[in-house]
Amino acid sequence: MSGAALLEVEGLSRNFGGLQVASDISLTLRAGDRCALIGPNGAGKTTFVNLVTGVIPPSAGTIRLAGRDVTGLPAAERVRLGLIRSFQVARLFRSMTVREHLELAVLQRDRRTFRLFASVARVAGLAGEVAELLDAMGLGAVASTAVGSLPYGQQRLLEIALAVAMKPKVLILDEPAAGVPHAESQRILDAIDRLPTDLAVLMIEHDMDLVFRFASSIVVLAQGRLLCSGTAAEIAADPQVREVYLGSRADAR
Amino acid sequence: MTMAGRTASRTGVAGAHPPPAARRDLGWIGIPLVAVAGLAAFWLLPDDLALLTRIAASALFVLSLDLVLGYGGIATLGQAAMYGTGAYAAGIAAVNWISDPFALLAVGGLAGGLIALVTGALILHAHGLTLLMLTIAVGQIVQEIANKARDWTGGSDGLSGIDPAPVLGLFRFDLYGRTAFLFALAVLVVALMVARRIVRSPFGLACRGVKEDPLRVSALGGSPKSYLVALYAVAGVFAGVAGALTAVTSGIVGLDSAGFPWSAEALVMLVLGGTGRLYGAVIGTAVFMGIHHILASSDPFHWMGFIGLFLIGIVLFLPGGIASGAGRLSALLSALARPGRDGGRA
Amino acid sequence: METMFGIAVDGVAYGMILFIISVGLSVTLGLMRVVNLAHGAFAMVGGYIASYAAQGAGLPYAAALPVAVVLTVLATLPLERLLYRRIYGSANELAQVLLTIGLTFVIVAGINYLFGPTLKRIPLPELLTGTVQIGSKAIPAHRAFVIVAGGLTLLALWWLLERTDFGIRLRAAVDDPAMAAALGIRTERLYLATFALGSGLAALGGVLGAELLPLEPYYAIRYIVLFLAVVAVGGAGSIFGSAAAALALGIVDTAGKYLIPSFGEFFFYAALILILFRWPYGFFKGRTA
Amino acid sequence: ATIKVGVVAPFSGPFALVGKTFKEAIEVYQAQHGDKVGDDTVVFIYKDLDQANPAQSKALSQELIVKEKVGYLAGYYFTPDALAVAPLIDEANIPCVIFNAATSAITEKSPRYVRTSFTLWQNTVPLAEHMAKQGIRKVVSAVSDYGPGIDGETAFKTTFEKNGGTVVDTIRMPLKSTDFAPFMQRIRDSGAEAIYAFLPAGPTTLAFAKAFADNGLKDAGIKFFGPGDLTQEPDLPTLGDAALGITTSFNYSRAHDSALNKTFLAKHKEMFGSTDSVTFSSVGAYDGVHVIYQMIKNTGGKSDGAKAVDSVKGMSWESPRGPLTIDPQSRHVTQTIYLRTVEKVDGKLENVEKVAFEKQPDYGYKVGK
Amino acid sequence: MPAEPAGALEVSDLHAGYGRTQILDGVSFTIPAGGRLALLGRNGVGKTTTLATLVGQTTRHGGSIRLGGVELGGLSSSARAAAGLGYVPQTRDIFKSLTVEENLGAGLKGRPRRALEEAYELFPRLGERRRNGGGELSGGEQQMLSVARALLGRPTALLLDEPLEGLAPVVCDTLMAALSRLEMTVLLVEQQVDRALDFADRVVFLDRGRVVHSGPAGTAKADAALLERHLGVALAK
Ligand SMILES: Nc1ncnc2c1ncn2[C@@H]1O[C@H](COP(=O)(O)OP(=O)(O)OP(=O)(O)O)[C@@H](O)[C@H]1O
Ligand SMILES: Nc1ncnc2c1ncn2[C@@H]1O[C@H](COP(=O)(O)OP(=O)(O)OP(=O)(O)O)[C@@H](O)[C@H]1O
Ligand SMILES: CC(C)C[C@H](N)C(=O)O
Ligand SMILES: [Mg+2]
Ligand SMILES: [Mg+2]
Repeated sequence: MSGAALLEVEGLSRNFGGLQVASDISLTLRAGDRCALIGPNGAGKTTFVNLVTGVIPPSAGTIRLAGRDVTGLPAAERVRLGLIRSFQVARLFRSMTVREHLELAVLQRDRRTFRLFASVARVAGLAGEVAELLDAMGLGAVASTAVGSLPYGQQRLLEIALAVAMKPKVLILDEPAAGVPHAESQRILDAIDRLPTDLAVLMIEHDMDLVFRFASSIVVLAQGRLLCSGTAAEIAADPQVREVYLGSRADAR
Repeated sequence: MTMAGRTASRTGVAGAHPPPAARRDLGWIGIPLVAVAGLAAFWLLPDDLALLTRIAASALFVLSLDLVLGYGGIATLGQAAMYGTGAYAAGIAAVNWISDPFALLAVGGLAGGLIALVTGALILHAHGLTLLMLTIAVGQIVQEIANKARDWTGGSDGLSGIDPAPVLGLFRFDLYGRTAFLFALAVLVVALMVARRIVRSPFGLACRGVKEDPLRVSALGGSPKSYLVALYAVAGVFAGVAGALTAVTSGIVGLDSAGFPWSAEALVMLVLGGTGRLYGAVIGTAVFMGIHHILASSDPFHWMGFIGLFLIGIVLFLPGGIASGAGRLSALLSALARPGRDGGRA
Repeated sequence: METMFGIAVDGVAYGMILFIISVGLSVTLGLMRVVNLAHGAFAMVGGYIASYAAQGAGLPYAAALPVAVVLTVLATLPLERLLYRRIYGSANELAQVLLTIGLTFVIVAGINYLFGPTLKRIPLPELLTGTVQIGSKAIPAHRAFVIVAGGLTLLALWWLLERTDFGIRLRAAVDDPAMAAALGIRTERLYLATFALGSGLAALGGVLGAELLPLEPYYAIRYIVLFLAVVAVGGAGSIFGSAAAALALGIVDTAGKYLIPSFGEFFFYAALILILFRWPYGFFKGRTA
Repeated sequence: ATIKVGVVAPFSGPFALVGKTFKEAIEVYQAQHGDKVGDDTVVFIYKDLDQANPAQSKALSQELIVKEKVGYLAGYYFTPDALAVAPLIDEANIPCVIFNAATSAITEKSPRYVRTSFTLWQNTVPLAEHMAKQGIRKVVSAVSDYGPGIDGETAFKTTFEKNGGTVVDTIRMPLKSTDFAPFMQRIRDSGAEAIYAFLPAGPTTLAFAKAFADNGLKDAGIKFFGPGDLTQEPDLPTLGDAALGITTSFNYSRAHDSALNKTFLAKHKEMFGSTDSVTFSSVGAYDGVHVIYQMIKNTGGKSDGAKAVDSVKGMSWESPRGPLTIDPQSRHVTQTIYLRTVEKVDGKLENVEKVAFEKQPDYGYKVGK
Repeated sequence: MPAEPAGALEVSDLHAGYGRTQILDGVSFTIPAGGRLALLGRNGVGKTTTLATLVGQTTRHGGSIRLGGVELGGLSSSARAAAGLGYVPQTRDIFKSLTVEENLGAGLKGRPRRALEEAYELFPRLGERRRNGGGELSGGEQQMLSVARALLGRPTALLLDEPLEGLAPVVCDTLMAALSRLEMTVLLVEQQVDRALDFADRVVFLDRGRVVHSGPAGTAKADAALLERHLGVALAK
C-alpha cells in the first residue's frame, strides 16, 4: 500500500438506541486500494457507509478525506470533495432517462445546475462527456429509455456510471452486484477495473466469488467492530471469520 | 468452484427494446397552439372576453403551481399567497404611483418572487402533509396581513381604483375586455415560453431529480432544498405576475386573491389538466373554468354538484388528468378488452 | 393566574371537540393513506342525520347519536367500494384530492338541495344544557360531556389499533397490501372496516361538535383546514398525536383569543408554523397511539 | 321589448341563503306587480358569485352587460363585489341597485349606485343613542374583524361616547372563529353592563349567541345589543332559547306589523310554502326591484343609467318594512330602524319590534372609511 | 412441527403474465406432499412470475393450481394463504412501518402469540431486534424476517424466492439446515444452485416461461453440461 491516504477513518462510533452499530472503527484507504468490506448481516456495513458519507452523524470519531477533516460536513459537501457512493438497492430517478441521469451528474459535479435559462442540450462539453460515459458502460443503446423500465442489471450499471461521472477520489459500492444477472456482474467488475488507478474503491458484498476476484485486501466487520483485515487468502483461512461469517463456505475457492 | 451468481431481476425485460421515455412537457408546437386557440376564442366568442381574460390569468397562476408541484414535487395549498401578494403589490403601486401595465406586472412578479423566496426558505425543509399545512398557514397569514393593512389594501372591502394606463400607450382597457384579453393572452404565451425554457434547463433537470428522490440528489452533491427554494421563488414570480395581471385587467383586488379556496381551486385545475406538463395547467384551467361557467349560468344553484360529479368522473376515467386523455383513452379501451385477473395486486 | 386557568379550561374543552372530529381523518389519512378531504362532508352528514332524527323523527339525543353514526357509516360504505377503493395508495395522492373534493361538492350540493342553506341544530337534552363548575370557572355541561366522550374515544381507539390483531393486520395491509394478502390477511375487508371506522368517527364528531361548528351545507369545506391542521401537528395515523395536537391547538387558539384577540388568526397560524418547525413530522411521527 | 336585469349574488356556497332570499323576493314582487312595466317585460338573469370575489364579480357583471345586454345590474351581497363594478357601470351607463352590500362608501364611488338595504352606521347610530338613553354606561364592543365589523365598531364607539357612555373594551374577533368562550371571558372580566356585538349573519352567530348564554353572561345580567344580522330570521330556530332577549336594531323584521308586510308574507308563503327564509335580504331585494321598476317607468324603457338614477332620487314609497325614501345625495335608502327583542310568538322565535327610530339616513356617508 | 401432509402441489399448463403481457407459457410440475422442488433458470425466465402466480399476484390466463386436491386458481390471494400457501417473495416485502414483532404477528394466521418464539429461535438476530421497525433492519435481517414470517403461518406448501440473497454465508447454512428439518412441501427458487440442489429432491429448469427440463436433483447436480445449458454456469466442485 503505497499511494497517498485518501480516506482516513478514526475511531468511528455510532449507536441506535442501545445498539452499538459502529464502535471505534478505524480504516485507511490509499490511492489504488481495492478493498472489500464483509461481515455478518447487521454487522453495520451499510451503517458504516452511511457514517462515512455523512447520511447519518457519528457519535464519535473523525473522517478525513485526502487529508481534510470532513466529519462535520454535510453529505452533499463530501460528494463535492470526491467521496462518492452507490446504493445497496439501486436508487435512481425512475421517470428520467439514462442520458438525463448522466447529464445531471455531470452538471451537478461542475456546479452548473443553477442555470435557469440555458438549454441542457446546449451546455458546452456536456453532450460529449455523457456520450463517453454511455459508451464506457455499454449503456448507449438505452440512453433515452426511462430508467424505470430498464432491466435491473442495467440499472446497477447506471449506478456505477453515475458514480464514475462524479470523478470520485474515493468510491464506495454497497453490494453493487446484488440483483444483477451473473453475466452482467462481470461487466460491473470490468467497469471498476477500468477506473483510474489513483482512486480508492471500497466494496461491500456477500458474494464471496466477486469479493475474491475484486479485492486486494479485505476488512471484516462484526457487531460494529473491526474483526480483522488482510488479503483474500488470509481472510479465507481465518478461523474467526469462518465462524462468524463464512461458515461452510470457507473453503469456497 | 465458482458459485452461481446471485441474481435478481426486479424490473424490465432484459434484451427487449424498451420504449424511449416520452417527453411529457410542452413541445415547441404547444405554445403557438395556445396562442392560436386564444386568438380563435377572441374571434369566436367576442362576448365572453371577461371570462376568457380570467381564464388566461388563472392559467398563468396554475402554471406557477405546475412549476412547483409538477417539476419540484412541492405539494402546496398556499400558492395564492404569492398570487395575492403580486396582486396587492401591483394594485397598491397602481393606486399610488405607477400606471404602466408592464411595470405593474413587473412589480407583481417581484413581490411574488420575494415572498416565495422568504417563505420558501422557511418552510421547504418539510414534506407531505406538514408542508401542505405550512403552505396553508403562510397563505392565511398573508391574507390576514392584507385584511389588517386596510389603509393600504382596503381590507375586506377590496382594493379598488386601479386604473392602468393604456397598453403601450395605445390600447385602453375597454368595457368589452378586448385589450384585457389580448394583453392577458400575450402574457400567458410569453410565460409559457419562459417556463418551458426553465424546465428544460439544467436547473429544471435538477428539480425533476429532487422531485423523484431528494436523497439521491444530495448523493450527487446537490442541495435539494436550495433547488426547491429557487424553484419556489421562480414560481412565485409567475404567480405574482398572474396576480398583477388580474389586478390590471379587473381593476380590483380582493382578499379572496390570497385565500385558501383559490389555492385549492388552482390545485384542482392543475390535477384536472395533468401535472408536470405545463400545458396541463392551461387545459385544466380552461376546462374547469369553462365548465364552471356553463354550469353556473345554466343552474346557479346546484352547479356545485355537477362539477363534483365531473371531478369524480375525471379521476375514475382519466386518472392523470385531461392532458393524458388521448393515451389513457386507448389504454382504457384495451383494458375493457382485457381478460379478468385473479387475485390481489391492485 | 385567573386568565391562565381560563385559558386552560376553555382550551382543553375546545381541543377535545377538535380531537373528536379530527381523529377520524387521522385514521383514514394515516392508516389508509387516503387524503380524504370529504371527511368534513361525512361529519356533516352525520350531523344532519342526527338533526333530522331528533327534530324530524323526534328521537331523543341519546338515540339520535348512535343512529347518526350507524347511518353515516352505512351511507358511506358504498363509496368505499365504488370510489375510494380505486385510489388507495400514496401514488394516488393527487387523484385522492381531486376525487374527494369532487365528492365533497356533490355532498354539499345534495345537503343544500335536501335541507336548504339554513343552519340546523341538534337539540340537546336537558342534562347537557346547564353548566358545570370547575374551580372558579363554569363550563357548559355539553362541553364537559364532549371532553368525556373524547377521552373514551381516545382510549378505545388506542386499544383497537395497538392492542388487537386487527390493528396489526390493518397496518400491515396499509404498508404492503399484496404481501399482506399473501399472508392470508383479507385486505379488502380490513379497508372496508377502517373506512367505516373513519366515517363513524367523522359522524360522531359531527354530532358532538355541532354546538361549536354549526351544521350548514358548507360545513364540509369550511372546517377541513382545521382538521388537517390537527392531523398534521399530531402526526397522521397517531391517535395520541391527534389528541395532543388538538389540545395544543385548542389551547393556542384560546390563548390567542384571550390575550390578543385582534391578532387571533395570526397567532394561531404562527404557532402552527412554529410547532411544525419543531416537529416536522407531527408530535408522533406517523405512528399509531 | 324585454328589459333584462342582471342579479349577481351568492346562489351557491356558504351564502346561498342570500341568493335564495333575493330570488324569492324578486319572484314575489313580480307575482304581485306583474313582469311588465308599460310595454316592457322585465326579466331577471342570475349570476352566481359564491364568495366575495371582486374580480369575478366584475367579470360576471361585464358579461351581463356585454353578452346579455342587461339594462340594470342588481344584487351584490359583499362590499368588494359591489365596488368592483363602479368603472363598468360608469362606462356602460347602467344603474346598479345594491340589494345588500353594507359599506357606506360604496355609493360614493359611482353616481349610478342606488342602495335599498342598510349600512352598519345606519343601524348602529340609533342603537347606540338608545343604549345611552337607557342609562347604560359601560359597554364592550365585539365585532368580526373585517370591514363591516370595523364600521360597526367605529359607528358605535363614536356615537356612544358622544352620548356620554364609555366603551371599555373593543374586541375584534377573527371572522372564522367558532369558539367564543375566550371572548366571553374577556367581556366578563371587563365589567361591562352590556355588549355591542356584530357578526355577519351565518354560522358563527349561532356559536356566539350560544357562548353568550352558555358561559353565564346572560345570567350575569349583561345585556346583549347589536345590529340585526345576528338574529336574522332563518337562523332563529337554530339559535333557540339562546337568542331570547337579544336586542337588535335593524331595518326589517319578519314580524313587522303592517298590512303590506302581511300581504308580502302571504304571497311568499303561497309561492314557496313557508316564510322561514324571509329576512332582511328579502326586503333589500324586494324594494330594489321596486326601484328598478320605477326607473324603467321613469325612463320609458330607454336605457340611460344616469337619467334613471336621477329619476328615483328623493323617491318615497311604502314597503313591507315601512316608509322608505331614496336620499338624493347618498342614493341610499332613508328608512325606519326598529329596535327589536327576540321573543317567542306563538311558540316561534321572532324579532319583536319595540321602538321605531324614524327617518334614519346613512350616517356613514362621507364620514368614516 | 407435525405438518399434515395434505400439501401435494400440482401445477398444470399455467399461462400467466402481467396485464396483457404473457410470461408463463404452459408451466406444469407436481410436488408430492412433503416434497422439495428446486425451480431454476436464468434471469428473467419467469421463476418469480411462477411463484407470484401461485399466490395470486399476477394475471392468470389459463391453467390450474391445486393444493392438496383443492383448486386455487379462482381464489383471492388471501384465500390461497388460508388454504395453506406460504410465500417468501424475492423483494422480501417487509412491512416497513411495523416492528419486527408486528411483522411476525401479521404472519401468524391466528396462532397464539407465543409462537413468535419459534422465529426467534431460528434467527436469534431477530429476537434481539424485535422492537425495531422493519424499515430499520439491515438487508440480511429483512431477509430473515421475511422467511420467519412465512414459516410462522405453518403453511402446507412453502414458496421461497431466492431466500439466500443478501445473507451471510453462515446464515445461509443455518437457514438451509432449518428448511431441511421442516416437513412441508417446498418450492425453492435460488441462484446458489449448489445449495438448492443439495436441498431439493427434484429440479425443474425454466426458460422463457416454459419448463425445459425436469428430473431428480442429484442427477442434475452431477450433470455439468445440463447446468451449463440451462443456467449458463458451471458448477464445479
Ligand atoms: N435507523 C436505525 N435504527 C435502529 N437500528 C438500526 C437503524 N439502522 C440500522 N440499524 C441496525 O443496525 C445494524 C446494522 O445495520 P446495517 O444495515 O449497517 O448492517 P449491514 O452490515 O449492512 O447488514 P447486511 O449485510 O444485512 O446488509 C442492524 O442490526 C440494524 O438493525
Ligand atoms: N411487474 C412486471 N410487469 C411486467 N413485466 C414484468 C414484471 N415483473 C417481471 N416482468 C418480466 O417478466 C419476465 C420474467 O420475470 P421474473 O421476475 O419472473 O424472472 P425471474 O426468473 O424471477 O428472474 P430473476 O432471476 O431475475 O429473479 C421478465 O422478462 C421481467 O422483465
Ligand atoms: C353585514 C353584511 C350583510 C355586510 C356584507 N357582508 C358586506 O360586505 O357589505
Ligand atoms: Mg447492508
Ligand atoms: Mg425472480
